[in-house]
Amino acid sequence: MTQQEVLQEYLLRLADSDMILGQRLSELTGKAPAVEEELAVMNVALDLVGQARNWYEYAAELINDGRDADKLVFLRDAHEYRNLLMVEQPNDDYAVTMARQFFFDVWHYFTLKSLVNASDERVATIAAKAVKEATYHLRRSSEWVKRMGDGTEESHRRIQDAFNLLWRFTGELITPDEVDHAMFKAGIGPDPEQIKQDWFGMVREVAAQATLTVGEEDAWMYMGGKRGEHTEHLGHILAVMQFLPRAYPDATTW
Amino acid sequence: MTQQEVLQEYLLRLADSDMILGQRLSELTGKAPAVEEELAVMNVALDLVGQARNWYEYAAELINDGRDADKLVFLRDAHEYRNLLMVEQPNDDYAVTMARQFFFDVWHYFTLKSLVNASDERVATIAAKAVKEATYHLRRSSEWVKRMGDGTEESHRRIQDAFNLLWRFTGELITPDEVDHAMFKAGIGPDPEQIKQDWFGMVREVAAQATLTVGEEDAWMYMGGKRGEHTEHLGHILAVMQFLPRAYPDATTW
Amino acid sequence: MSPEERDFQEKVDAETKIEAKNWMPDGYRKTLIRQISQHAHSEIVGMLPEGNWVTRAPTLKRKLQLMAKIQDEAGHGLYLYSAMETLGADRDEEIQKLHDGKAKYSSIFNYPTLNWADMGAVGWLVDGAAIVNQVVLQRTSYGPYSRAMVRICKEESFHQRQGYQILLDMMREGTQEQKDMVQDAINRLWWPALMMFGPHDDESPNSQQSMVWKIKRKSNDELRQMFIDQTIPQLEFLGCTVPDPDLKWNEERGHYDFGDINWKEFYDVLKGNGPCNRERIATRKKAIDDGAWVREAAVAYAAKQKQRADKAA
Amino acid sequence: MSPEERDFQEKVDAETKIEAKNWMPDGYRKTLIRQISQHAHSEIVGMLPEGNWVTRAPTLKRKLQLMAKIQDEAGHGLYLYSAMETLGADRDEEIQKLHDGKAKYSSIFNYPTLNWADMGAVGWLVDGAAIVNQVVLQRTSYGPYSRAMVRICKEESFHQRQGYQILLDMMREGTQEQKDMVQDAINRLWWPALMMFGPHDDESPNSQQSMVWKIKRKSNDELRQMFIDQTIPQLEFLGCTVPDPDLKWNEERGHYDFGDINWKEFYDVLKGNGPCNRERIATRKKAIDDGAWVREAAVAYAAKQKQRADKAA
Repeated sequence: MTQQEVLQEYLLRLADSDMILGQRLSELTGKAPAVEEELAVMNVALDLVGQARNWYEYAAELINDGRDADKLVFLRDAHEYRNLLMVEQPNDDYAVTMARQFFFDVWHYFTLKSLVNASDERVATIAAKAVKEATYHLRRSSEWVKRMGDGTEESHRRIQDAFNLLWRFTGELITPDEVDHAMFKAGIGPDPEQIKQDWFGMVREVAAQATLTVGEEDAWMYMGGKRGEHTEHLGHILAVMQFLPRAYPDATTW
Repeated sequence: MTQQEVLQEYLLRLADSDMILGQRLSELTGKAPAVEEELAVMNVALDLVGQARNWYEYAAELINDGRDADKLVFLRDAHEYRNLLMVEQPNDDYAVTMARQFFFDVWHYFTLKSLVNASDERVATIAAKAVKEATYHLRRSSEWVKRMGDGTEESHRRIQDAFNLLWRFTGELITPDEVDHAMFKAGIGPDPEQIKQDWFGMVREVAAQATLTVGEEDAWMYMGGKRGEHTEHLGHILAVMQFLPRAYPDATTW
Repeated sequence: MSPEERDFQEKVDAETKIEAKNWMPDGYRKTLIRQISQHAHSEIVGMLPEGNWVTRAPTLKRKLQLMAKIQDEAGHGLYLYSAMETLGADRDEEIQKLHDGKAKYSSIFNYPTLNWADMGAVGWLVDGAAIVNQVVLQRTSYGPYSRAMVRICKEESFHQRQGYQILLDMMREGTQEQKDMVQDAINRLWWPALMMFGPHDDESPNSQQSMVWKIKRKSNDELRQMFIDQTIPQLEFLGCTVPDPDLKWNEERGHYDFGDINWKEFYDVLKGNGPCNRERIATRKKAIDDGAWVREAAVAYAAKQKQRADKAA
Repeated sequence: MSPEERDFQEKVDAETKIEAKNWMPDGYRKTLIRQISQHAHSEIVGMLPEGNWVTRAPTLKRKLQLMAKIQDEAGHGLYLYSAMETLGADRDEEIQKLHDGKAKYSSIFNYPTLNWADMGAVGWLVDGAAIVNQVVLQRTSYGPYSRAMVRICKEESFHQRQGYQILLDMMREGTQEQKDMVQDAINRLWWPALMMFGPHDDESPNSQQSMVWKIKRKSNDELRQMFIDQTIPQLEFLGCTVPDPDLKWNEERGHYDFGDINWKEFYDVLKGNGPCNRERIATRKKAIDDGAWVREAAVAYAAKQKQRADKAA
């Protein structure tokens, strides 16, 4: 891969992860546990899809094969998606929704914080705006993890179950592959070792405050999203999300 | 509408209703309440999709615009589908699955029984094969309605709730519109008045044996499927069902 | 009339806003609670027909717009529940009434959204009809409600323009299939939108008192006519039609004439016999029931945190 | 050796089938129950990865084929549970063990099905590997199991040919995207298919006794080699490759050589750490738990019917 191809790949990972998590959250419309949460969930979803659009637009410019941001979203099949497996997991109960959000937010926050200093100016600019949103997302999901963990017996059980259920998808967040290494070397991506430390530091701290236990660092981890090998969920997400552009290929405006 | 257009419309109603119910049942793969039911559910689904294919093939010949049976299934959007609203309702619990099947089977059985004598030979031939399958379907769903209705307290409550939930979709089965009337006049479709009597007769008889009450004949009814105005469910069914042919429009063979 | 009542009515007549701490007749309070809670419920239930398409929005731009609109609606729900609570009503109790089928919400949300153009038509027609009501309600006599309306109206107007733009873009630059979606959406939503203004004035027994109290400021039929008069030119600009053969400009009246509303359908839907009544309520009820443990956790955590803070202090 | 034991072993050695009513060693019974129940569980769990695509099958023909295949698998599950019950085991108890993670099923079903070509590759490779096992099991010493295998083998061969045909049609007449799906499916499923034959013979401690009892008739490594030898020519005919750089024909051995299996992955998946272990078991457990009231209703109804019949008589 050329340096630019690596960057394209990396941008798609950021974009696709934002997009798919935004999509999952939007499935909750009218189904959140309180009106305040309707507002908050949609707010986070909106931020994420907005960030996704920024990353897609930059990726589309680099890819430069005639596809715009919309085409990247609506006309790629599952194996072409590069999102983390974590974000495609179903909403399940609100503990799973929130644990998924929290694990992601910690990764997202530290990643964006580092990308603010990227040698690539466009990346730095997008990240600078995004990190403000991600800071709020992380504060919110951390608070909820603590409320659930240190709330009632039932909420403690549920959020602990959710942590256990999703733990196997955390490895992918902090295990670098050749793209991550290359992006770090290029002065764009974060230091993988630092991300890992920061991620564990924050997760363990919040979990401790929430009276929750976290899984082992060397537990078996399910990975593959970053190279396009997903869980069975993604295909179903895309079937819904992409229906209109695929069903009406001649439509150029909506 | 010409006589042939009426027939096309009528064939699509039969085909689409079979197809969508078959699709709903196939969603239950690996999720039925017993291994015997896995077998039975898939058996019914297979019969229905097989019947749908026969109706689609005949419809495609008449429509004669280059679309074959597959194109009719996989490239029409919701407003072009002509299935009964009943069959697109979600599986929900097994009582709803079975009540839906029973209400449909009674209609299906009497309709096919009449179509065996259609003046259109092709219709009569397809119906002759289908009615044998539908006879078994009806026997099975009637038995289950009785088992549930006259089984335990819980099963009685569930199947009664399912009857109440789905009652508003029964009106469409037995309320004729201009197509139904025209088909009867043409010597193809059943006598709408007779279908209504037979349907009520059978439903009331089985319900009585099952110790269940049925809704009022003049209750408010939700209709529209036969003219392409569906519930919100159908769009989601089609998004999944049609994904591959729409995502890979250049593929001519699968 | 008691002295308080007289004083109250004089204030209302003088267009002085009634505030939460002011004395008010019981009937006024009850009517307002009913009306504001219905309005709040409508914002929340109204998210569901949009939720049906937010996962299928066809472009990033449209998806972001729809998400923002849904977020605004949740916000409106919150303001309105707050305005209602200034009257001493309890949010949870009022929501319980909704789930028990005892409280109403706008019947329009009992109709399904069946194609993407519905997202445009809902914005244009449904938000449009709501605005006609709400613009007048900005001058309603109860202060907190009036102020909530000012804020809500601004956002609703934005939604309405956005909805209209969706339709306009499809009519101007869309394929035939897209144009058909637009017409189909209008065909399905036109009459239900007209029903949003409620029954004819002579069938609307509580309206008279509400007018005196200036909770209501124009009659159902007046508002409906205003809506039609402002909407038909927009319809013509789209190049679409409404499913009403009797609709035509009446030079003499200076208004559009229009056909009879199917009041049987109106009352059917009101009684629960609309296409989606069951599903809408079931979805809302499930959300709140399934979310009980989440809300309880938040309360328990807050209590623990307070206890800890108290101990530390 | 007791006289019964000697008698039993003589029968086995003489290729006389053991029947349910015959005396048999406890270990033989237990081994068979474990093996047949695992086989039955595999048929049922194996429906799930196919269920993931049956709703998305791209043509009527392929949908009908896949539905028929799933139906057959439910049927195989039933025969096998019945064969197992002839040994005195209880179906519900064995299923409970599956849901508690105490009973195994074929690990291959813990891998996800990620594109349509997986429906071909599962048929060709997974059913293909199963058949290699099962053809030998037709001669297994326990009569009911042996007879079930005869029936099952016929249908499995049909599924295998159908699966291969799916891949062949896509490779011959498909677009580049479809061809890529086929190769991708093979890349993902090849090694897991080889793992279906179990650990190396020297790591398979129970195999020895099973061979003596003729429950097993060939060793894991022998079966795996048979499978590879018959599959590679088919692979070449497809025009595809397997993700094994060490794979090549060994003229001297008269067999294909192949690379090392990732045994860590094998044991990980066996321990529950496969991609879909949790989901598969959770889905099956939910089906049976949610269906409890249905099964209870059937029992209650049958009891009432019997009572009525008895009274009438």
